[in-house]
This record gives sequence, C-alpha cells and structure tokens, in this order.
Amino acid sequence: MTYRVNVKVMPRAGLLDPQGQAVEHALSALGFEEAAGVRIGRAIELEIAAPSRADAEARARQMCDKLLANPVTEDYLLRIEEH
Amino acid sequence: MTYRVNVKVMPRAGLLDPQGQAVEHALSALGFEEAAGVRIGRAIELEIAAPSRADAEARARQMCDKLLANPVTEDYLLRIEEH
Amino acid sequence: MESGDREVTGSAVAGSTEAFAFPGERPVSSEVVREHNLNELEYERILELLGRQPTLTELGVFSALWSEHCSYKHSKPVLKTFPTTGPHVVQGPGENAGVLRLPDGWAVAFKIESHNHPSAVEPYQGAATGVGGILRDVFTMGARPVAVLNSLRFGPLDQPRNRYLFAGVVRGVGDYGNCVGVPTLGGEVDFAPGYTGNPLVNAMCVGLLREDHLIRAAAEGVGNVLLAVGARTGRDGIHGASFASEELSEKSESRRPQVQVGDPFTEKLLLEASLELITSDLIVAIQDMGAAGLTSSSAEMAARGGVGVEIDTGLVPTREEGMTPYEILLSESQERMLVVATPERVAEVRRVCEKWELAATPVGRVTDDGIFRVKHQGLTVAAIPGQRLVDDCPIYHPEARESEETRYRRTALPSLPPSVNLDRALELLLDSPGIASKRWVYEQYDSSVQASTVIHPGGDAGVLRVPGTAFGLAVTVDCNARLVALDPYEGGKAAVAEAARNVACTGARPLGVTDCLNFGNPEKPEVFFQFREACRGIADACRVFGTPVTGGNVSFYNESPTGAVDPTPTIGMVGLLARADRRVTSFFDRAGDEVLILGATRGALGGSAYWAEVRGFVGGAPPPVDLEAERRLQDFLVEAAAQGLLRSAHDASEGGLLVALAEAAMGRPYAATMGASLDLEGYAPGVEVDGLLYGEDAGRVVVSADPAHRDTLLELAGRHQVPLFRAGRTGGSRLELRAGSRVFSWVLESLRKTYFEAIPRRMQYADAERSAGE
Amino acid sequence: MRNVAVVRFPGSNSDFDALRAAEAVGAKAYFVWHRDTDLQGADVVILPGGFSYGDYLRAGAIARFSPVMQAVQRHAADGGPVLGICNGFQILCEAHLLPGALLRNAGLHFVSKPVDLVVERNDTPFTAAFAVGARIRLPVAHGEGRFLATDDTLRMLEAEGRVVLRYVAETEGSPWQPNPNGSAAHIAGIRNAAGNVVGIMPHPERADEPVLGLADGRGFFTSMAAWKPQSLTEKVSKR
Ligand SMILES: Nc1ncnc2c1ncn2[C@@H]1O[C@H](COP(=O)(O)OP(=O)(O)O)[C@@H](O)[C@H]1O
Ligand SMILES: [Mg+2]
Repeated sequence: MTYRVNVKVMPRAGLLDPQGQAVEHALSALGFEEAAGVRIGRAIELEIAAPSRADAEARARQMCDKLLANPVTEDYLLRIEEH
Repeated sequence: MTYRVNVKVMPRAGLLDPQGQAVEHALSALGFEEAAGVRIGRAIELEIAAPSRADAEARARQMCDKLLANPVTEDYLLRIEEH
Repeated sequence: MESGDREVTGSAVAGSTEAFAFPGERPVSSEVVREHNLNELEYERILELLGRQPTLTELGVFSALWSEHCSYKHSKPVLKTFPTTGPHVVQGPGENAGVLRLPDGWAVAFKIESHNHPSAVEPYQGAATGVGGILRDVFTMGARPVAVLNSLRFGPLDQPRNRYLFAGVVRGVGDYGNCVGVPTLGGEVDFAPGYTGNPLVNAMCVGLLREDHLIRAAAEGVGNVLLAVGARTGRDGIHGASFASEELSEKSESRRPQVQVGDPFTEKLLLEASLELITSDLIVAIQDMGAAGLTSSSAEMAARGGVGVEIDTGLVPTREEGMTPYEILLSESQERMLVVATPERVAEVRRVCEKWELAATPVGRVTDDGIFRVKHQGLTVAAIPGQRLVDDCPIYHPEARESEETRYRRTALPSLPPSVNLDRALELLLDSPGIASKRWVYEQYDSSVQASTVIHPGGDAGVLRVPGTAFGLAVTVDCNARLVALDPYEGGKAAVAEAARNVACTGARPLGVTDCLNFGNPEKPEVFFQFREACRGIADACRVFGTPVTGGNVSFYNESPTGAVDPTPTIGMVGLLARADRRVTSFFDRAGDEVLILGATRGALGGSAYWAEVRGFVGGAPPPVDLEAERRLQDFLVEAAAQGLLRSAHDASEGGLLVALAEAAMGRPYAATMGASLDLEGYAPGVEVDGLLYGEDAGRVVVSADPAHRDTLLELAGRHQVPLFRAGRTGGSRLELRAGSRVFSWVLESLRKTYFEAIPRRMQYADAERSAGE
Repeated sequence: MRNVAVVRFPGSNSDFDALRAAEAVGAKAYFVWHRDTDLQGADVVILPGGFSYGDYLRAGAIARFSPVMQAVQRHAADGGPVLGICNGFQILCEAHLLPGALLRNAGLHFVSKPVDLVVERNDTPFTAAFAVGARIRLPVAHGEGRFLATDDTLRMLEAEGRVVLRYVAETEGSPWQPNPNGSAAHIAGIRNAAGNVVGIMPHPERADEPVLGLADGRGFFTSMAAWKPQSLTEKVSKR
C-alpha cells in the first residue's frame, strides 16, 4: 500500500515570522486589508509505502521529528491519504 | 465573519525540485527508504474577514493569483475553515 | 503607533528608589535568586545597594547586567592589561565598537562578537542574529559596514550533527550578511573534537565613517527623549545574556530562551535609517538593544552619560499581548535600537524612520537623579541607582593553575611511527577540513557587493578599497587553538602574529585588534590559567606590533558534556594599505618568477597539523614566536609591496611551509594553476625533512617576484634583517621540491581536486541532516 | 547627457554600486525611491541588485508592486532602456516585463564567485560595446538565479535571439566554473522582444575597474552611455 503524506511545517507560535509580516504588508498594500495573521511555512508532499495507514503515519512522524521539521523553531501537521 | 485560509503552493508538476530531491536523499540516508516523490513548497496561513465563505474564497484566490503564487512555476491549493 | 504619541508618564519623586511588585509577579525567594544566576555575594550587594528587597523586575535587570556577558566580572582585571592607546586610536574599548583614524578624514570602526550558545541550539538563527548584532554595533557608531568576517569552530565533520551545525551556521551567516549587503571578506573555520556540542561562532564587522560623524552611545541632556526604533518586542531570547553565561547542559535545554529570529530586511532599513539620523545630526545617542535588550542599552547609555533614565515599558510596542515589564525589559528581540533625541527633534526623527518604514516610539526620557527607573502604566516597577547598577557587580579574581595534563602533553612526542610517507602526507593535510580550501564556505557569502573588494576570500587577508581614495583596508581573523591549548602564552602571541602576517602579506600595515576570547568555565583554575596566559601573549604581541586592542568580547562557559572547548582567543585585525592598487595576492601567477622564502625554519613540529592529522598526536611544545622578527618581517612586506616588488605573498601557518607552497601554486578555484620547481638545499641546515616541510615555525612567508627585482629585494631584506632564501622559479603544472636528499613532485591538478573538494565532498547532503546522529 | 534612474527598493543593496558605475561613464545618475511615481526624465532605468523586501515569498514578488514600477512599465513600453541586475532581473520577471522565472539555485546554496560568460547579442542598449561571442568574466552573487521557463518560451527566446548572456559550458583551468545555478540552457541574461529591456544575473557594476580584479562589466555602462534612442529601433526594424 502507498500513502500520500502531506506535511505542513509552520514557525512556532510566538516566534517572529518576518516573511509572514512582509507578505501581510504587501497584501494590504495591494488592497487586501482584510487579510491578517499571515504565517509562512513549508509544505512537503511525499509518498510512503507501508503495510497500513497507521504504519505510514508512524513513519511519517519519525521523518518529521528527525528531519522534516526543526523541533526548536517549527511545529508540524500531518495529513495522510490513501493512494 | 473571519475565515482561516490555508494555501499550499507547490512547484508545478514536472518541474525540477532540487530541494525535494535533497530531502528525499537525506530521508533514505536516514533509513526511510520507503519515502518517494518528495516535493517541497510553501504553506501559507492567514485569516480573512469576509461576509461569507464564498467571498473569503474569492478574495483568497485573488491573493494567490496576484501575489502568493507564481503562475509560471507554481500551482496552489486553497482550504478554508470557519473560525 | 498611537502609543508613541502619548505622553511619557510623569516622573516619580526625583531620587526616590521606591519600587513596587508588578501585579501577579512572583515574590523574590532565594530559589528565584538562584534561577537568576546570582550568587549570595551578588545578592547581598544588591540588597546593600538598594537598601531593600528587589522586585522581580529589578532582579531580572541585575541578573542581566551582572551576567558574565554584560559585566565581565571574571575577565575585567585581565583585559585591563591590553594596550589600548595609540596616536591613531579615536575610540578605545568601552563603546559599541573601537575606532581608528585613517587618512583623508576617514576612520574605521570594527568589533568582533561571539554567538556560540545560540548557535549550538539553533545554528541558522544563532549565526544570523550574531551577524545582525555585530552589524548594529558598528553602524551605531555612525559607520557604514563595509566588511564582515567570521571565525568558526566545530566538532569533526564525520559526525552528522557537526555537519548540520556547520551547514546551518554558514547558511545563517551568509543569508544575513548577503541580504543586508555587506561583503564577507574573510574568516576561518577549524574542526576539533573539543568543539563537539559547543561550536564557536564569532562574527566581526568593519565599518567606515568620516571621523567627524563619530557618535558615542552616551545619553545626555536631562529631558531628552528615549525612542525605541525598529522591530516590535516579543518574548524572544529572554535571559539570553545569562544563558550565554552558563554551561550548556540538559538543564539549559529547558531554560533555553525562546529562539531569536533574525530579519535582515528590517536590519537593512535600520542601517539606512540610523546612518541618516546620525549624519544629519538628529540624535544625541544611539545603541543597539542587544544582549539584555532594553535593559542594558538604556542602563549603559545612562551610565556613560552620568544621568538617570525613566522608561515606561507600557509604551514599548510589543509583538504579543500582555507582556510584563520584566519580559519587555529583558527581551532580546532582534533589529531594535534605542535612540536619544532632544524633544524638538523627535518629530523629525520619526519622519526619517517612517521613510524607512520603521516605527520610532518614545518610551522614556533622560532624568537628572541618576536613577534607572522603570514604570509600567504609572506603577514604578524598578528604581535602581544607575551608575552602581552598571559598575558595582562584584569582580572576581579566580585561581589560575595549569593542568598537569597540558604540561605533560607539551613534553610528549608522537608514539606511533608515521603511517604514510612524506609526499602522501601533503595530500592528507590538504584533505583535512581545517586546512582544505574553505570555498564551500565563502562561495555562500557575497564578497563582491559594495563593489569595493580588492582581494576576495581564499588567500590571506581580505582587502577592500575605500572609494574616492587611493588607500584600502586589509581585514582578517585568526587563531590556532591547538597552539593555545598546548601553550596559552605562546599561542596568544601566535594568534596576533598570524593575523598581522596575513595583513602584511597583502602589503597592508597592521593597525589594530579586536579580540573574541572563547574559553571554558573561568571558575576552573586550568581554564582561567589558559585565559590569563593567552591574554598576556596577546598583550605582549600587540605592544610590539603597535596594534592596540580597541574592543572585543569574552565568551566563557564554552563547555559541553564533553568538557571545555579548546581555548580560542580569536584575533580580528585591520590594516591600512596605502595604495589599494598595489595589493599583493597570495598565488603564483606568472611563470619564471623567483620564489623566495622569508623567515627562518627550525623545524618545530610541536602542535603542528602534521602531528595531529598524520600522526594522530596533539602535543609537543609549540614554536616560540619571536615578536621582533615578526615585526621586521611585517615592515619588509609593507615596504616591498609599496614599491611594487612582489607578485605574491602567502604566509606559512597550519601545515607549515609545504602547505603554504602548495596553496600558492594551486591558486584559486577559478583560475589556472602555476607550478614551481624549488630546491631547499642549504635553507635550513640540520633540520629534519619532516620538520622542514611540515614544521610550523612562526614568521615565515613565501613570496614570488619578477627576477628583475631580486637584488632590490635582497637589499631590502638585508636592511630589515629578514632571512631570505631563493628557493627557485615558478612554472609548469607540478610542484617540484628538493629537500636534502629527497626529491618530491606533485601534480597540481590532483592536489587541487583534493584541496578544493575536501569539504564539498563531506558536506554534500549536510543541509538535510539535522537530527541525524542526535 | 544620459539621465540614469537607479530605483531604490527597501532592501536594495547594489543601488550605490549601480549609481557609481553609471557615473563612472559620465552619466547623470540619481536615485528614484520605490514610492515615487515619476522617473524624473530618465533615459535609462536600472533596477539594482539586492534583496527587495528581503526576497520574502519569492525574489522580486513584492517589489514588483511598488508604485514606481508603473512608471518603469511605461518607460519600457515607450522603448526606454531598462536594465535589471540580479534582483532587478527577478523583479522584471515577476512584473512580466521579461518571460520566465528565477528559482532557487539547483545547488540550493547562495553562490558568490566569478563566472565566465558569452555575450550573444550586442543589439541591446547595454551590450552594444561587446562583440557577439565575446567571452567575459563577471561576479555572480545570488541564491535564486536558476532561470526557468516553459519549453515554448525557451524555444521562442532562442529563435528570436533573445538570450543576451550565457554561462560558458566549461572553463579551461577550472572544473568549478560553469553554470552556477542550473539555469535552463545556461541562460544568464535575456531581453524582451523589442530589445530595450534586459535582465541579467551577473553583476557588471561590481566589475568595472582593474583594481576590482575584473573590469569587463564596464562595457555594459559604456554601451548604455553611447546608446542613442534611434539606434535600437533601427536594429529592431532591420530584423
Ligand atoms: N568562515 C570563512 N568565511 C570566509 N572566508 C573564509 C572562512 N574560512 C576561511 N576563509 C578564507 O579562506 C582563506 C584561508 O583561510 P585560512 O586557512 O584560515 O588562511 P590562513 O591560514 O592564512 O589564516 C582566507 O582567505 C580566509 O579568509
Ligand atoms: Mg595566511
């Protein structure tokens, strides 16, 4: 079975996000004043071959903890779909 | 009403994604041989004040087309939740 | 922004030192005091100084200003022994950066700073914010930053964690400096087991100013307004200063302050705004909110001006809701400045900042009662006699004793026979990351921005021209920690001598020094011994060279579970090149040139890279540095370059004479090689071949010159009493060498592959290696 | 005398360099602020290198919307010469004044070093002083310089001879030279159809004097100074 894994890695809440800030300014300069709280992180897509969805998720977590997300500055969110 | 908007901006399919390749290589080096097809893009979170979900979505699209994604090299995906 | 328009809350009774706990703040218990890294003696001093119990806010203020990082409580007496004066010294130690006089009304401001602990926790942000801080130290003097340098130490690259730290730090240094638009003109990187778990990240900045634009960070003028300029204040790096003043341990993981994130874009705006404010004479004083943020910047500026300040933390723009005065005072959010201006100028100051899209918010004022007073929505939460707050931290004179182990190591010799022959040894050395080309590093650093770079990284010192003038500056950072570890005094001398040699090789005259003293826990006698002796060596060398120490930084407690780091007193030096177009590079570049060796070789292998890398032995007595000989060598190089007699000059450092010759011949990765055939017969009679090729005696330089200049050079060398040996000619695609009975011949192309690929090969996938190996 | 407007965006960092290089060939060069809407009678516009808006999101993505860019668009539409250097090139692509996009370097690292290039067109206001096929050396310093476009666009660029600068395939004497960023077809610089808008990744303004070790960059500015309004239209109509 292969599963499609979506990882969203975002800057820790409370940490400065200069990129998000700059984009928020740009948006309101472009007339999108209704946009607020812009934060920018990484989106990672991958496929995992695994016997079960649970296994796929477990492995994906390990990948995030070990490599895909920086525990010091980032939080991540996993979404898994069959494929 | 404010809506939480999740934008996922990914490199257009078929385009070389050196970062994705590097991460895929690092994953297998770490023993995650089951990971494949790694692609890396941008995750953007923001809040939009709008009268309706439809309006929020329409505005979010405009933001993506105008600024958040580069039509030449990127595709984007929107997800909107009430908030 | 509105908050900025509000009036600063009226003063409390002048002179009153009454203060109240902020609602909800913990009472000050002995436990709380300990958490703040204050010992009994220090707490007693606080009680005595206040005549009452401190509030938690006040305790936080004391713990920041009395941390090692801010108070220099273990190092002050030793630092006092550095020579700090000279006819060309415009600003010595004590300001944000030292300043030296240059020709034509110009001056150079320069300073080095460590960011070791933050980089150990988060290499990318740690290094980036390190660069940001040192840039601010320089442009708050009124100088435009024109060069960045960096001195880095990591554990061996065969461990993934070390590769990850190395990759992250280099990316952080690069991304920040590149974005702000300051060229990185030099640096050094070395690798040794002692740095595993505690990397060293030292950043140096060099700036240019018109001497009459110099501004000092002294608050003056009762009634003047304090403005916070730049980024909003968040909960970042609270207690960073005291964090930097303790050993890294599991415990510090939990006490770890929230990571500071750098924003080089805002820094660039701050840089332009600050220089506009200073050069258009709109402000009285300006200081970076660096370590201990608003607290140290305001307290130090007040103390320098002999005045008091009153700050209303309620007016400081914050990034997060409900921040307490304690947090606002101690936050180390980046890209913030504290500016002092007369009330009439405030509007103008804010207009300039506005132009650069920066907020400038009045947050306090200068008072006449000498009190450091903090209010929050009308409530006085801190009121401390300002001068004593800055000056009265207890000073310590720790015991100093050299460790038995070091004494033994100095007298020891390699036990194993050489594993490889002498020509293979060269390849091993060129492949060792400490000696190999650092191109993997400096190609990630913009070295051409500002269109003034005359010599890029890759040789000895970096050189930049001063636009609109004929002269230029040479800049370098150097330290061979192996030598310092084995003999702190000689090692300290050697670090200054190498820096001066690197500067002089370009044809520049050494001007002055900024030092970054990275050591372990000073409360350990063997560590304090290293510190004291290394400083004695630095002071002696600076005296002989006429290069005063105009500033620097002490970083103690560089210890990890594996013990103290190798003592690493990094020397940053600037030199004056009278004619930038006469600069001398370090590579052979014309066939048929004479190759000359300056200086004497005794074949000292103590502390050499050859013993360490090839024979697996770190020990022996480092070669003593003859400071007078070094000085004569510098004079010779400066004069020869000024007369245009030299085609290239490269000093022998790690790896000895042979590595220096090979480097001169291999050239830069972007140009063709230029071989040489040399004969050392009669150069160093009686010296064993291994010592001749790989010994690390100080004071030696390899130069190449047009044969037409030979006699002039011989005469000049005679006049300066510099030993000069004619070793042969450049040419061909090999490095050929006769030494005693031995004849060697290396193919440069294959040496180049080794030398230039050594680090890239090891770092191929390092960016993606974070937790691996943790 | 040529009026040369150097546009300053927040985060520009080669603005002074471009100004200096233009002045060095006798141009009357001056800064135009990103909020300005008037180019003050500029004959030539230079978008300098740097990190406008920190290069956040994508290099040039935010700067493209600066008020001044409308004036630049008009200037370009009227056939006025525009040179985008590095970040300026990225801005021109984001603003669709030039096709394609500049992505993160294939090597994933910022790259700062001298590179060898071939000048393929001298019928632009900025390369007229070079012979076609001339080999020059200039510094690059960028993290997002990998030129990329659809196959059709690439074919069109080649067919219309709109590649102005190309990284040489290899350099004798050094295996560490070529294509520093993985650009498609080794493209280092292109021009628009009319030929008046040119974008390049390398930095001629940092290599225009012997004391800097490289001087080939001077040609871009002497070309600019010598260029006459009609000379381009002639060349264009000749094709
Ligand atoms: N971290 C670094 N950043 C920039 N340049 C560096 C760095 N490390 C080394 N270099 C450059 O590489 C060259 C060789 O460095 P090094 O081996 O320390 O020379 P030396 O032994 O003469 O001090 C020097 O030009 C130096 O500036
Ligand atoms: Mg050297």
